[in-house]
Amino acid sequence: MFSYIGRRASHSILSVIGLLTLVFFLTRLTGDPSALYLPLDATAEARAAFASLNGLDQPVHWQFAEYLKDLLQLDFGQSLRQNRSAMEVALQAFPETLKLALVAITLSTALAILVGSLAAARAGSLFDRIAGVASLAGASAPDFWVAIVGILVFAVGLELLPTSGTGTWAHWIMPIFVLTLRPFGLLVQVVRGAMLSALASPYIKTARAKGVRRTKIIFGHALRNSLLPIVTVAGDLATSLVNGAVVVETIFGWPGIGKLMIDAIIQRDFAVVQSTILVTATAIFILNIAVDLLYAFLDPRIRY
Amino acid sequence: MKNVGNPILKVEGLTVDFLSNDEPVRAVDNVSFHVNRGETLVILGESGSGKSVSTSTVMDLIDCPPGDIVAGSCLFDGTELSRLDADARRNINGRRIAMIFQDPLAYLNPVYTVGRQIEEVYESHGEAGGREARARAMELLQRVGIPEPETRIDYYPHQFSGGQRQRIMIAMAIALKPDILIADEPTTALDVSVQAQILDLLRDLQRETGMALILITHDLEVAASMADRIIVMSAGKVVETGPAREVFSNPKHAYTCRLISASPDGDPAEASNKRATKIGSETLLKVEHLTKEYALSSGAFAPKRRFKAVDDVSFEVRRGETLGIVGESGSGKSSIARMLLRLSDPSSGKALFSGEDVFEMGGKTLMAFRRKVQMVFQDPFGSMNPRMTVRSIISEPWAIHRDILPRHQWKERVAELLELVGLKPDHADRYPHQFSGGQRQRIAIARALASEPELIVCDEAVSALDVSIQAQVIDLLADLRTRLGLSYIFITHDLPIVRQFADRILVMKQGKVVEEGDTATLFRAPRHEYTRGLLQAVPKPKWLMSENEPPAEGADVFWSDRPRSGSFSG
Amino acid sequence: MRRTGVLTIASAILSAAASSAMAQGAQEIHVVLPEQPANLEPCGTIITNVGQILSQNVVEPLTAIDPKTGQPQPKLATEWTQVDPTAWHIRLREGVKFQDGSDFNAEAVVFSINRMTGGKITCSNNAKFGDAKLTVTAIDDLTVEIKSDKPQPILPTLLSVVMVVSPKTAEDKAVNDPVGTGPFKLSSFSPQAVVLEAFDGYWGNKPEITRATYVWRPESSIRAAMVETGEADLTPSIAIQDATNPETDFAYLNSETTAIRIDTSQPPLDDLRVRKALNLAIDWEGMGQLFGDDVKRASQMVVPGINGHDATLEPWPYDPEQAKKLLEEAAADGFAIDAEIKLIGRNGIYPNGAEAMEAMMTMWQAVGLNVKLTMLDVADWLRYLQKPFPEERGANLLQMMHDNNKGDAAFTIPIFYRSSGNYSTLSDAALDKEIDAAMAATGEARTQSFKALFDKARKEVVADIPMFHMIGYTRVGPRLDWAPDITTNSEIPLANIRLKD
Amino acid sequence: MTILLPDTKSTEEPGTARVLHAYLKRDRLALAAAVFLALFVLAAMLGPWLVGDAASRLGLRQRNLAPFSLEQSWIYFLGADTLGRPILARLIVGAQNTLGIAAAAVFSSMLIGGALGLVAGYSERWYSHLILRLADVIMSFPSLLLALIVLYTLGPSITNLVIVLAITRMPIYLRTARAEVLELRERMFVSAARSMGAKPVRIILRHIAPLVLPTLVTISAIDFATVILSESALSFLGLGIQPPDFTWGAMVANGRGYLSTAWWIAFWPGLAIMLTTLSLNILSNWARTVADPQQRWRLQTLRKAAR
Repeated sequence: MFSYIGRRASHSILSVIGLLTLVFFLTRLTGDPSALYLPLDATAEARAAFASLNGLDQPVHWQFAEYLKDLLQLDFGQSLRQNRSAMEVALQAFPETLKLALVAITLSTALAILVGSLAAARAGSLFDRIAGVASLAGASAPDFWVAIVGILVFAVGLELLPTSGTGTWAHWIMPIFVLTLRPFGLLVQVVRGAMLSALASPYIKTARAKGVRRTKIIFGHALRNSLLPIVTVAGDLATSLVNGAVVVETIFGWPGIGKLMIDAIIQRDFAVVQSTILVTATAIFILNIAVDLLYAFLDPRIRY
Repeated sequence: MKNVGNPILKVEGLTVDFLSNDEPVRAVDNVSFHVNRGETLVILGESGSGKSVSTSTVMDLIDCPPGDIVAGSCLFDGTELSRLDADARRNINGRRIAMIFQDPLAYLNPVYTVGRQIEEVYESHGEAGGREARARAMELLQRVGIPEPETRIDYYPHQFSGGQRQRIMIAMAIALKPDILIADEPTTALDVSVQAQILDLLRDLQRETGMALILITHDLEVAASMADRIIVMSAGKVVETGPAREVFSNPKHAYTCRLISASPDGDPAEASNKRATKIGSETLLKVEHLTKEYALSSGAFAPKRRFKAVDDVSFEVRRGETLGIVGESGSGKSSIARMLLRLSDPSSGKALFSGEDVFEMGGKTLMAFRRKVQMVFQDPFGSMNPRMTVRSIISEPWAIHRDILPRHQWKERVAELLELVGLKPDHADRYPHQFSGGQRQRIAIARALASEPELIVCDEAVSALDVSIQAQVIDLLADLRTRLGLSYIFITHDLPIVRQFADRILVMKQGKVVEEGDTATLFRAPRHEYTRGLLQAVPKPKWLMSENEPPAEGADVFWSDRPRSGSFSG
Repeated sequence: MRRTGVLTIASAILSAAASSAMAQGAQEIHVVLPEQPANLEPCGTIITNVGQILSQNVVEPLTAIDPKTGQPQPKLATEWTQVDPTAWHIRLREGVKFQDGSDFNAEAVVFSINRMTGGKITCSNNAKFGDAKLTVTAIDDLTVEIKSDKPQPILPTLLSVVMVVSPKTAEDKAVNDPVGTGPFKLSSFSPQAVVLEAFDGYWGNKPEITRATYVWRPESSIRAAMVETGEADLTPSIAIQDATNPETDFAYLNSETTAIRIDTSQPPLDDLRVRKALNLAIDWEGMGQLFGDDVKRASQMVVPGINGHDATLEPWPYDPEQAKKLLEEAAADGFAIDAEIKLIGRNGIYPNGAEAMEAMMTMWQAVGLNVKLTMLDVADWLRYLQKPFPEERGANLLQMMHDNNKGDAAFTIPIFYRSSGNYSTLSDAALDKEIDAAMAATGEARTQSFKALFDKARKEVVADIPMFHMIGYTRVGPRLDWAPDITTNSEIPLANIRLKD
Repeated sequence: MTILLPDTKSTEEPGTARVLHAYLKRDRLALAAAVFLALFVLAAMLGPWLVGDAASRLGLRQRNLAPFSLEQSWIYFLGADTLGRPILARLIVGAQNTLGIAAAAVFSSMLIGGALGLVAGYSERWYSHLILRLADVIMSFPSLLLALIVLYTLGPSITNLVIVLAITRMPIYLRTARAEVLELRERMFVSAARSMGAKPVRIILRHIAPLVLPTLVTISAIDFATVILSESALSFLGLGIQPPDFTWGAMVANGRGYLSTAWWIAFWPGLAIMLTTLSLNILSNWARTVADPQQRWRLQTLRKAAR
């Protein structure tokens, strides 16, 4: 178990190093930030001063060496835009995203398990069909479209919810709804499929032969065995949520890491791009290990 | 004790269809049978005969649709089952009728401890819960012979051996002392010696509880050793029924006759053997001190243990000879085959093929060797790519070894080979799944022959086939040996089959060769205790055993010679 | 189906929560901006979202530009005199205190200007001074002398970008906690919001508003909705399609002028007839639909009110026949008018910017020009805007927007038309000389010279395609008594906002 | 095969067109989905011929024309966009880019990801580890950053958008293919081929790849939907397809500002995206049912025997 975690960790660290290297060099292909940080009418000297102030006048490999050196001292660089440590910026935004991601993935998984199991238990029924189409329809709409329509309907039209922002629990409802739609739609399919194949498994025959009640067969036996594929897909979906729900964060003004990253990318705030990627990649790596441990917990046959 | 009172279960005119786009498939056609308390009814039939479907109908395990119960009644203890509602039928399951299945690993829920799964029987029927259920589960485990039940109760199914898992299934089934126990091929996946133990356990439990036992099997010996009465099914119909002894000694229906005569040793073995007539003196393959070691890691900090799957094995195969390698699962026999075919590397040892060490070969020599040695695998379906036509399967050796046959002759040669193994040339454009098991194995043999080999390694090549098919495939192999001068290494766990076919036999146990000798001698006078045990584990007919007496050793010459018919190796 | 489900549950519970979220204190206002201010460095107030929060609220400049005349007015400076062509004396306001308690005096001004020009921090405002070298000295407690290396006739105008900060501000580091002399002091700055609170020791009139919260949402429709629902009181720069309510939505001419720059150095654009044809081929009235009814057709790169704007200059008409004729003539003279011309647009440059480019591309294609649109990301687009231009750029037209809110055409003409200008594709020595002369002139001569230059640019040079003087739309909640004007794009002085009762 | 299904060979083989057609007819939803998709694909192919240059014809005086007005020609039935171009025509022409980009991206990510997955699964050499790490890196590499890098360095074009989308989706195929190969390479027919002397390349291409392919194709149907949606999200952020090229996603993104005043601009393309992705999902569900012998009966006309 420990050796497994150790091995996974070393793989992940390799991947993160590779990722950071790639990000470092590729972002520097996207142009000179000085054009963006100085007014259009700034003089050439001002630009040169800006470049040397921020170390952008050095050759790229030299900048990379500097970056690595600083990294070893846990110095992740300064944000060009925000006048403060890039890591501080990233770490301030990350919890906001994490909160959203956790609630969204928990909610969508829980709902999907409920709806998907019932649909599988009554495969072919009207409920099954409606649940299938409705959940897929939710998953098939562009999220920004749903978000804006949601605001226009619920906040402007009906005045039930605040349009956007953070603060009260009412502010959570629409972002969570939008974030939940797609994972929910996909997970309902996964749950239904896994449940159908679990319900056709030999051990279900055994349970029936034992005289186990139907609800217990569905939720105790079939669902319990379906959890593995569900966890796999939910884990993948959680990964993409942790990476930042850019669209939702942008529209609802949620100060998360996805919005931060896209701003940093567009503004060529390299240190922030690197720091956000470091934070999210680490989170994803921890998440992946957690999913693996969850596997072992859910299926006694899996041992690392 | 036998045939007392009214039948506890009476099935009349049961007809079950499986629906699909075309005409419904009739799985069970007008089947009637009954079973009395304390009696053992055996339903005998080959795969696809509908023998499981009829009992599953009794247990309400058929999903409708796609199942469709067309007609028939199931009278259980005076109650018509089809009139009961779902909950009432659920209540009968497990409490009054219980069932165990062929493959306990698949039929036990992998994510729950066995204790919990046994306790569930009590809980589902409101009999006991919590501590009490656990205590009773522990008692049951003890009763069915699981060692250390206090600790093993918290183990998961995958942590038990095949035999133990079947014992656990049995424990679950007898938890509420049912009136009927339905056992669906309960020993098919097990080794001979384990099979004997499980059958003994079932007999003992039946004696203790007085339950009726319905045993479903395709295995003649198992049927004979358990049955009071027997019904024989074929293609969904009951073709013969009667007291066991009568059916066996005097089969009336053509199907039953065929079934009994098809078993590999239906006639006295020595007379009908299919052994080689001419064995050359030239040594084709000489294996010396072959050893295969695996390192087992049992935990992060535990030292690595080493495990010898094959331990210092030496033998020879002469040109034209058939060498049988016999052993139970885990004896290392398949590891030898894999190493000889260079599918895995040996830890040490040599294998000289025509004087050259197989394990040292590389490049061209290895390619030449691969041509000369071919393998026929246990599962003819698994060993063929389902996406390839028979033609491309058989011609694959020519695609790999470009010098065997020019491409324009492939078609013709495939047709020849198909005819050689008893199939039609126009089968070449079909896919493997369109053939029956026996036909598939013929295709596999045709593929093996395509590269004009000198030695064919058959790894449990007929074990997955029905009895009647086994004999045909063995006949084919023997015929090919005579016609093409082949040599075989024939690996099996099934003694009677090698007895017919092999010239010499190697008995293996836990990676070691325990006995070696020519076939007739080995069967007549087995020297090693293990070999004797194997021979004796073959079940004896029930009517030759006295009550309360464990099966006698070598009780009857005819039946002790009578082999077990087809079975799966574990 | 799902939505109605949510609706019924929500309607039962949420109305209370929603209304409480909208409840606001009487003296408190909420402003929603289009973009998050990256930082609150007072030296970056020319950046729209920084200026809209800080300028005139937290920090104050030495002078302020009158939006109507374009002339500098006293703010922290009360008087100024030019003692010689390169030196000015500035008299400072008395009795002003910084929000941290320090005194406002000559030292503070010296500190602020040095901090701005020192080069130790990235200071956007400094760019307005170009490459001028300033030396600032305190003459007495309330007088400073500003010397420059070359004549600075409009120094008082330039002083409107000098934000005076407390001398306790870090000199070598950009800050996010500005301390100035304004009527409001910074209370908090988080990724969600900026909060300003009234500063009791303010030197001027006490503002009615005591607290202002700034949040940001990029979607214009959502910002408009926030004001509509009462979640916010004010939002600048909403899209024209969201300005649907005449009660709350104010249109105002902002200082932005949109145009297309023609790369005069690349054939076939080096031919005057082709450049004229480009101007004539556009259905200007139809185009105007994209930007709203109040939009004003532009004939030059500065808006009325800027010193040098020529109100009599006619914009190009829509005359596709004439355009075709000019192109035929050019073709007859051997100009390859069918060569591909790249139209380079920028994502999000102004509302409906991409649509405008698509429309113009189609119209140019209709007169027979082979124009192909490429929309670029800002940084990529900048490579084409600024010198040095990319080597292999080929014939190109560049979408641009110019914002001169500093009152004088000097901030426009040299960069566009002088051969040394950063955006200029021209190299005409005679024109350069004329521009230099205008830049050195003062008073009416200066105005007339600039007007002449704009006339020449429009009629003889045709290096660009002026499009429109843009209209800004601001939605102001019913609680507020305030109207936006041309300065709203750079500042929203809270002190000017009154609350209706 | 469980005990409940009789071990008889089905007399028909799924895969023949006739049987598939029958299965499709049984599932009305899947049939509707198939018809929709066929329509869209037809529109994409015949689009230019159908509507000519109407999709780019300006109509600045009928900007945001409301739908269902019969005063204009039929092409304006769904209304007009911000430049007065008929939305119907743009939907038809946009189908070409939308479906083309998604198909190209899905196909190339399936091809590359699948190939890398095959190698990573079959071989245990250093390069399979490298491939796995690469997949890790791509998975945590923000697709927006990638989009921006490609936009900046390679310029905006449809091909480059396809590259971005293909790279981001690749790890899915890589991981799935690898997982399948890990299982398949232990299968007996692979051992059989090895024992005959087949080289790894032959085993991978001839024996393993054909069995991995159906799984990848199933994933690709759902992925197709994902790609259309991520392409529209990129457009929302201004990093997607650039004018004058357009897709449905870009149409939604551009029309979003008009949702409260001219809802139809963003609604119709949004509906088109939704119907396409929904149809694909429904069809892939249907295909999974067809492929599953345990579930296939649900699509069959169950004819009962006479009693």
